[in-house]
Amino acid sequence: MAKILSSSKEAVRLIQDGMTIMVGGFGVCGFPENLVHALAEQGSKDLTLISNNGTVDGFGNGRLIANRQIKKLYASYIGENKALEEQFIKNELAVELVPQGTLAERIRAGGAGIPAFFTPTGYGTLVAEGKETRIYDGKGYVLETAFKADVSIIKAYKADTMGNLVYRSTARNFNPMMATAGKITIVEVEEIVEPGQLNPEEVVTPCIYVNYIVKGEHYERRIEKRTNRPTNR
Amino acid sequence: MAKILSSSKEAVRLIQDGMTIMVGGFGVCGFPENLVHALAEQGSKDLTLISNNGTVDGFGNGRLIANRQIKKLYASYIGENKALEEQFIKNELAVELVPQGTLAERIRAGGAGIPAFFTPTGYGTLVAEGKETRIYDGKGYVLETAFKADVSIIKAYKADTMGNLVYRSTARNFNPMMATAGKITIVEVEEIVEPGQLNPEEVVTPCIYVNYIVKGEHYERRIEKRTNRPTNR
Amino acid sequence: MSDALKKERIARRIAKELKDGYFVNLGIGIPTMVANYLPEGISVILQSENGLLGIGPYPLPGEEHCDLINAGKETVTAIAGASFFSSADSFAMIRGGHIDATILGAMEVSETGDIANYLIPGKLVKGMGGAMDLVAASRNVIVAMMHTDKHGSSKVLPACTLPLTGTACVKKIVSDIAVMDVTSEGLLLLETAEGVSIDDVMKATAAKLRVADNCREFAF
Amino acid sequence: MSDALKKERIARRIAKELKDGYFVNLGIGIPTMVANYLPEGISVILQSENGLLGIGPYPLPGEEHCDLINAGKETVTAIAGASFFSSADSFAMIRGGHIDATILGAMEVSETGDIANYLIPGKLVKGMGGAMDLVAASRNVIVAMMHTDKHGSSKVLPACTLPLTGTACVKKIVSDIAVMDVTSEGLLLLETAEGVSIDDVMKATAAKLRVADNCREFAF
Repeated sequence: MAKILSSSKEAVRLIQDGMTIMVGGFGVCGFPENLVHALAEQGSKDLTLISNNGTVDGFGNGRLIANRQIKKLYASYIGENKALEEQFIKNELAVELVPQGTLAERIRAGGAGIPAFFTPTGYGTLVAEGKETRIYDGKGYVLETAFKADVSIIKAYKADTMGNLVYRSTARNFNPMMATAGKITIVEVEEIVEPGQLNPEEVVTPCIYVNYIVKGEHYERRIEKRTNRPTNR
Repeated sequence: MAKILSSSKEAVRLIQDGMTIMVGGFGVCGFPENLVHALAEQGSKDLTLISNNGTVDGFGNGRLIANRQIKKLYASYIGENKALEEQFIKNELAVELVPQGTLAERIRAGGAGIPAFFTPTGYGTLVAEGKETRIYDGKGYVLETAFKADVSIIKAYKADTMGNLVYRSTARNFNPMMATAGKITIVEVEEIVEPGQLNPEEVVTPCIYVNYIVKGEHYERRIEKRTNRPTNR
Repeated sequence: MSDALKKERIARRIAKELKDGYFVNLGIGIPTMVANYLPEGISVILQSENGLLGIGPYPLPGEEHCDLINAGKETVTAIAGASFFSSADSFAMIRGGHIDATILGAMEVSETGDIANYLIPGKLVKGMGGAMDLVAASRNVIVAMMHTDKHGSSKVLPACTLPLTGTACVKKIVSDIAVMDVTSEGLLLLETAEGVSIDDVMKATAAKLRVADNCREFAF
Repeated sequence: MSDALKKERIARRIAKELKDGYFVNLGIGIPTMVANYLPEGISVILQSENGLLGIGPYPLPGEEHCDLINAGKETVTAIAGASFFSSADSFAMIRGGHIDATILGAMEVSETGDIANYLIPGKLVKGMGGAMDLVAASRNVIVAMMHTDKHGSSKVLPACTLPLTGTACVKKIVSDIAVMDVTSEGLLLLETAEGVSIDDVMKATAAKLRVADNCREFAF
């Protein structure tokens, strides 16, 4: 059963130097900004970070990177973050680029008790270097192993007090898999409701995966690329 | 985009002798009874059937088995069906018992482009015989391969006309994975609604996986084990 | 003592193994009964491998629904805070080690924690259902069974004779006469039933059995 | 002709490759524009790999929501009949071969259908995002790109020089001057842009290029 904590600051005390953490979000969308910014403030060091993006300078993972709290990053995309790109090119930060689908599946595998699986993604590319490959039905596949974390930090839209979670729109992204792959999973949400207030058909993350819940202190609702259609169309 | 067919009889014409089919359901729960009974009437032969259960005598897969339409069955549980148990013990029907979680994961893998994966299930048992095994972190795992079907026959609660599906309670079971693993997927539903009437957060099977929809002609709503608590408690 | 009463006592004893807030998967038969005997103040969340977390009590007559069943195919209800999911998601949960305790029956258990409970070649063929996944992945597999079969033969063996459901996975055995832990040095007798001596248990057990220093009698 | 116009023409030409009811994943840049040029009567369903099937038009000003974006991180809307899902489910859909067409940009394409579009060692490091999964699994990968780079060098090569995104996966290349199929015998020139001769295309192409018997000029 999940425990509700009073602040992001209290929650991130669970994170110790040298831990492997997963952080949800696709860019700044569905990103646990309160928890990660509290972690940046706490200053924990030598972290291994598994997260889809480097996010942007000055926000989210960008703060952890600027603080040099991360010793190794696994991500699929690190554009939009100059500090990160520079640290990587200069070999100051170890970055392993993982294809997005492989990243998602490796995290799912970690939570689902699957230590390794074959995927077609990256066969014949740098991603496959040093990895076992195999041909099935004439097509090449790469053996990829599971990802697990000491602590997973995720963002959901609502939680009930037991820890069941629902997400909103494309803010779901990596959060549900990361919830399953952390030894400890901490979620920040916009709203906490009573058990029974979430439709059991709609629950995306069952409470078994959630250890701690925090109601996020502040949501910036940042948008990376505001795009509109013309009003008169 | 899914096509709505007028009857179960019309739908099962897509199934030809010798095909591999998947049939959803956990026992008689969430079972595509209209389609399977139409298939029993159509009499297609030499089918390979992938389904969690043999179901019961005289109903569902039980009819296909009694008709001797099945040459090979992959299932996790074949109790509750005397004809099947007898045919199996007498070697008249080839049955491969697959652990339920492995069955579910092999079907998911088939739909998800994963040709093979390691699982701890069945390590050191008959299930692992003839299969590759490997040790990860001191624990034994078995390499299992994906299942695919020529046609998947599933049951959902509601579809919209595009083919998006929602299920009800534990009638979800194997249906969502089977929807993804069929070259052709046929779903029978209790209700068909317009696009937009299903909440996009709640859709369990996106329309990309559904080829044909039938509104089931008749639902028996059979219960295998009716259990109640006393009224005065 | 009747078999029904013996089974009830097994269920009562196992209930004491469960801690508040545990997520538990209960097998068919005696394990299902465990939910009825939880100590005061202990509440657990029951998982059903067909796709439900948060099994509630059996429904009142007339309230059953064909779409809401447990893995034993009995009609059930769902508690407030329950969730439904697919079999793939359910076994991801199980295989991923998220269940705190799995309680299931057995035909045979070995002194190394092997379990056989799904197949008697040429005789009984029902299939393993979800049992193989449950024993392969749960951190805490507890077997609930009668100590001997109907012919009086021990079901606790040096090695299983039937096809295995899983190897080295059982952590504890609770029978009608004893509570035993599976340790790296073999079986350890922790408790004997009321009115059953250590010697009685030894005689009824084909496997090698060490006796814990603090082995005590208890009421199931 | 301006680059903007050339890019629009590429998008217009690719739009003709899409059939009614197709499920399509559009990459960032020119591919995103393809949706604007679908022929009359053709409607496709757009997948966004961050977890949306059924992308709608961009929102009206004030109607954007930070939680509803496409894979290019632009604010979008969802059509009636859309569905949201996790990244694992999204890439299960992609890797499982359920997408009818994937359209994406490239830095280089080889005559055997290899593609490079994510990394210039020591210079440009953004990462592959979902591109490696998309090209590895889609049955129908169409590249939308300018035929030559800003220095006038061919981006259609005998072999890629940059780290690969995928091998032998591109089925068709639509550039500002040509439409080429990747066949088992290499590249086949199917169409040239209005005002561009076969010879012009040959000169701009470093890869070996066979000319289809019925190669024709077309308006993009």
